[in-house]
Amino acid sequence: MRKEIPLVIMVACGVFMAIQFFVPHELPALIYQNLNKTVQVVGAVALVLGIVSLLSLHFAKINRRQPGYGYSYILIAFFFMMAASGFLPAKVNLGSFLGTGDRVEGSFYLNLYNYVLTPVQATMFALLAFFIASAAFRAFRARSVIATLLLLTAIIVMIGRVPIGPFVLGDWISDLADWIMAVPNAAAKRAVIVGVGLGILSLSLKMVLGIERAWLGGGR
Amino acid sequence: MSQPNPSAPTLGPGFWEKFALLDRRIIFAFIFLGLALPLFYTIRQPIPVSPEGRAYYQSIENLPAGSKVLLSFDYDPPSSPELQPMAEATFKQLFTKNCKLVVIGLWPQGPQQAEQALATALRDPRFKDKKLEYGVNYANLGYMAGNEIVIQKMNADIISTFPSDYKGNATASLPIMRGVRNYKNFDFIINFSSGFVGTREWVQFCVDRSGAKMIAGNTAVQAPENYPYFRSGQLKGLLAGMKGAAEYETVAGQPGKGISFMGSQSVAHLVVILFVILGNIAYFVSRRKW
Amino acid sequence: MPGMVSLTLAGFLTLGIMSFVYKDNPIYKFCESIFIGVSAGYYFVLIFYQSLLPQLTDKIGLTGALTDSALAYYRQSGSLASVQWFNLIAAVLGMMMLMRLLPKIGWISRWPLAFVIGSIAGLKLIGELQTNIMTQIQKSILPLWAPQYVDGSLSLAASIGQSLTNIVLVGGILTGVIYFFFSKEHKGVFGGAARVGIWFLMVTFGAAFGLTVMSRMSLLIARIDFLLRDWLHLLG
Amino acid sequence: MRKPLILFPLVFLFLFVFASAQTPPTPVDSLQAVDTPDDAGGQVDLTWKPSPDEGRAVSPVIGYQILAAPAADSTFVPIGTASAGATSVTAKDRLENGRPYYFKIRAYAMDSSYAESEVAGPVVPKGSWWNTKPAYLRIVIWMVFVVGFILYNIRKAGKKELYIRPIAGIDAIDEGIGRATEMGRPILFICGLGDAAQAATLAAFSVLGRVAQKTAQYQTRLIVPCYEPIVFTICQDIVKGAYLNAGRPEAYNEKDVFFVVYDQFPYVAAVNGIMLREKPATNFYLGQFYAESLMLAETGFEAGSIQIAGTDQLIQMSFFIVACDFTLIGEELFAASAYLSKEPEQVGSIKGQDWGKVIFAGLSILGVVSVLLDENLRVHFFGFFRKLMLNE
Repeated sequence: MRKEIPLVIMVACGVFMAIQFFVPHELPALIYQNLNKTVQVVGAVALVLGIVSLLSLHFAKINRRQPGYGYSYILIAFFFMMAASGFLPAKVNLGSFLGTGDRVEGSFYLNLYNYVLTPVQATMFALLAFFIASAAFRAFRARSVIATLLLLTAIIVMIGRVPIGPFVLGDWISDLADWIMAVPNAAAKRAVIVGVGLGILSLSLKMVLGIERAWLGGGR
Repeated sequence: MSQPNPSAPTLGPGFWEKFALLDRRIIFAFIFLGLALPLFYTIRQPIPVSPEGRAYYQSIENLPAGSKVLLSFDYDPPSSPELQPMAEATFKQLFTKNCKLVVIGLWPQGPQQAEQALATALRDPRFKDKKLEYGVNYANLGYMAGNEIVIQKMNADIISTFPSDYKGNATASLPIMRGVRNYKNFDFIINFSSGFVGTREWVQFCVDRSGAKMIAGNTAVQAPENYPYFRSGQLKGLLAGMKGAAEYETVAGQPGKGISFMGSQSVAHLVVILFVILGNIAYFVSRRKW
Repeated sequence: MPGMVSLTLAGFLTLGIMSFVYKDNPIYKFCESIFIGVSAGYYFVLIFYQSLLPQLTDKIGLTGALTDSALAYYRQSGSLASVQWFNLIAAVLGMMMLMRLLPKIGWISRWPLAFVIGSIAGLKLIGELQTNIMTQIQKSILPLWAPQYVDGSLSLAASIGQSLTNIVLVGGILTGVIYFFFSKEHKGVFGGAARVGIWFLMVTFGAAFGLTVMSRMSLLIARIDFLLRDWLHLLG
Repeated sequence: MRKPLILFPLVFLFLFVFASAQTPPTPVDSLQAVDTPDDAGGQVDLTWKPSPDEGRAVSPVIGYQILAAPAADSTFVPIGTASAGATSVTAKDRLENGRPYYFKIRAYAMDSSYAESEVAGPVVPKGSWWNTKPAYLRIVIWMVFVVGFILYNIRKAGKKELYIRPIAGIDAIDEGIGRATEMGRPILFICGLGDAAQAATLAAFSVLGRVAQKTAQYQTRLIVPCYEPIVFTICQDIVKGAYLNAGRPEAYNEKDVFFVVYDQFPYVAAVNGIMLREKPATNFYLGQFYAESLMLAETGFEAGSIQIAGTDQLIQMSFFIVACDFTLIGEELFAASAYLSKEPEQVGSIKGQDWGKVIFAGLSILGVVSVLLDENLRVHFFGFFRKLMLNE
């Protein structure tokens, strides 16, 4: 019964949601609007579970003195500091250095976000510039027809986009880059989209019919 | 792939074999230098201005002085390297033309980006004497959740869509909002966007339905999607990524970050292409030995 | 936060994260731990105020003084309106999810999961058909001979150009779709078409890669600019 | 005080002259009201013949006001407007389902004189239970076709062995697990950054189930760091279930399927760290990926792992193709779950998808040919199909 009931719930919800698309009546519309709310609540609770998992993992690391457990202290400390900063009452003032309570501009909570999270996020994202170069160097070798096509289009589009490309080679290079983007690129994109669309359709169908039940854990 | 031969000291097959398996940190170092060094020098490279970039500048330039302009900031900090320079330059051009600016955001962090760009633009010495005043010359109405629904709602009534501004004032009390009801009361609309919700939705739900005139600034990855709108006239101008910002600065005759960053871009692209070419030489030289 | 301190902090964190591309090192590990801890805390607070509090406890009436909360409404009218029923269902499903923390009845958490997954699968079923399949067919129906008129008279060059473009587009779409055929062996003419299809795919992937390079370089330029200009004042 | 005295007669004269010139327009004719079809209720469609005075030279009709009342003899209140030239409007404000309403239309002239039409009604607005618009009908037709094919093939599947072409990325999955077992190093499995309802994530789940079953048998460590909270709980269930099925529940380590953080770049930072410290032999990246795809794949390469990726995000496919050893492109990811399970129903569904492609290609070709004939020879032979199948 532990697997049958969820399956029944899922099939019922799936069939209902598929059919409600064709029903303009307000009752299905109401249910549809409220679905989002439910997803949000379930997701929020799941996040609490997730954070319990994260913390217990790091507490376990500390307990077992696993290598690198010192960093777990830092992680846990910063988690609690950030969480606590979000629950500070509005009237608290930690001074001009740390900021105020509450979650408004200039609060400790948003200061941590703006001065710790934002720069690190931007830097992580920026590391991609390094990785994109090393990946290009390693993979763009003319080993086969396929690899050569990949290499050539990537290079043409790259040169076509920077000012120095047309400056050295002439305008044709950026025209060619634009043509590649507009024609062969668009064609294959559509083929991928159709394939993905059919894949999703068939997967959704299998879900709604209860054939695909991997998410329930452990097959049948 | 064969193992590199450690005993080969000089140029030759041994060198190329080693090169084919180059430590990626050497590439990283070249990329870093390729991006950083050009910042110290002004690299003089002609920046070819695309028709859509020129049109972007011209359509602002053609606005009558004192026009009312709506700007929507639909991006967040990760995209700011591409969009912030164009936003700053756009603000400057608009203030030079004495336009009245109303800013909104359909991304939660959009209004914050707008505040930063505004602050940079207002620091410009040219606007010192103009006494630009919040609520009169410009206003920031903040973020509103709802994506394209917000765009549609604004077509009916902007003040009820944004009841209060970014600072918590009642929108209706701002002098700049006097007589503003919907898109018809704006002479021009500018959108900076890095994805959904963004330029496409603005064209579909604002331009197509209200006939407003609009230009847009996009990230380089997103821009190709929106070129068709420029060709069909639904967009009056379009800037694409950092290159777009550089084009804009070129037309406007105001070199800024966009142009100076383009030097780094060109060098870094050349570095990548050079490494790919060398990698292929290495591949073919070392393969011949097999 | 005063400017200097926040700048130094941001500068230090930027360098710490960047050091990762050299190799994994204690400074990176330190920054990584701060990063994860702060982010987890941030999202915990965010979800608490955005979802848990308003959608769960407020709507039931345990916290807050909402007039449309289930408890308040029930006290007033002795019954519940449909919206409140939905709130209660959401709350109950949320509670079931929380049961995971108790090993004995953790299995009940599959009910809310089934609810969420099933509903969205049902929605997708129709959505995909409409947006990804029907629309794509429409876009693929192109005239293979596309006469172009310049000032009212037929321009042969432009017509051939446009026609070729359309032929390449249609050909690319069809061969691409053939590549994704799974239940037929790729050999003979069919295999040849599939091969052309994968060429088209590779062109697309190459183009996507090349197009992204500039965006990614922009990000790093901005960070370097921050380090050199805003933090270290090495640039004018 | 003198001015008003002079003005007063003037104003009076003005009003007198112009008021007498006010000529109410002819009202609109044959007003009809019906409940709006295919809606959620609360709407009524009104149609009428416009006032002939819309085009008259002196003070033409400039607009219409829609009035509604619960009974023919009670007071009518304005509920909407329509501009001159309109002959229909959908009244949606202040109408409740299940109550009768009466309507009339007031035609306003330039000089603000007006004339009211005859009363139409009663109409009871109500919601419909089925949408009969052509666009919806087409979707139903499509559903019947595509879903029919998939279902037909699923049913037929049990009867005979179906051929499925080899897909390199899928064959590599078993090799990857074998490699990890031989090397005695763990396997890293990442379900992407999508939520549990994304199809790509669902496809990743079923591959995860297969992988977990194998790792349970071979006693290889399986690390699953998760990004989305709901995905995390499902991954726990899947891996735990797989170990149970393999008869080795004691080998399941709860701490190896864990939640990291619900934020893109901190998540990448953590996973990159895990890769360099645990040195997994094989990395799986299946599901939805965004900018992090290349960061993960490049770090995984540096750690010396074999990497198998699959996503339905087009741009990220290009990064995976460049940086990973095997990549499942788009639909191949969805085929993977069916292919691995070998269950006849699942394999049949792949065949059904292929039929979907046949329909797609067939209709596209028919469409292209019809356009060609239509524009050059003026032969229309596909018009009917196009109307039937496509929303234009």
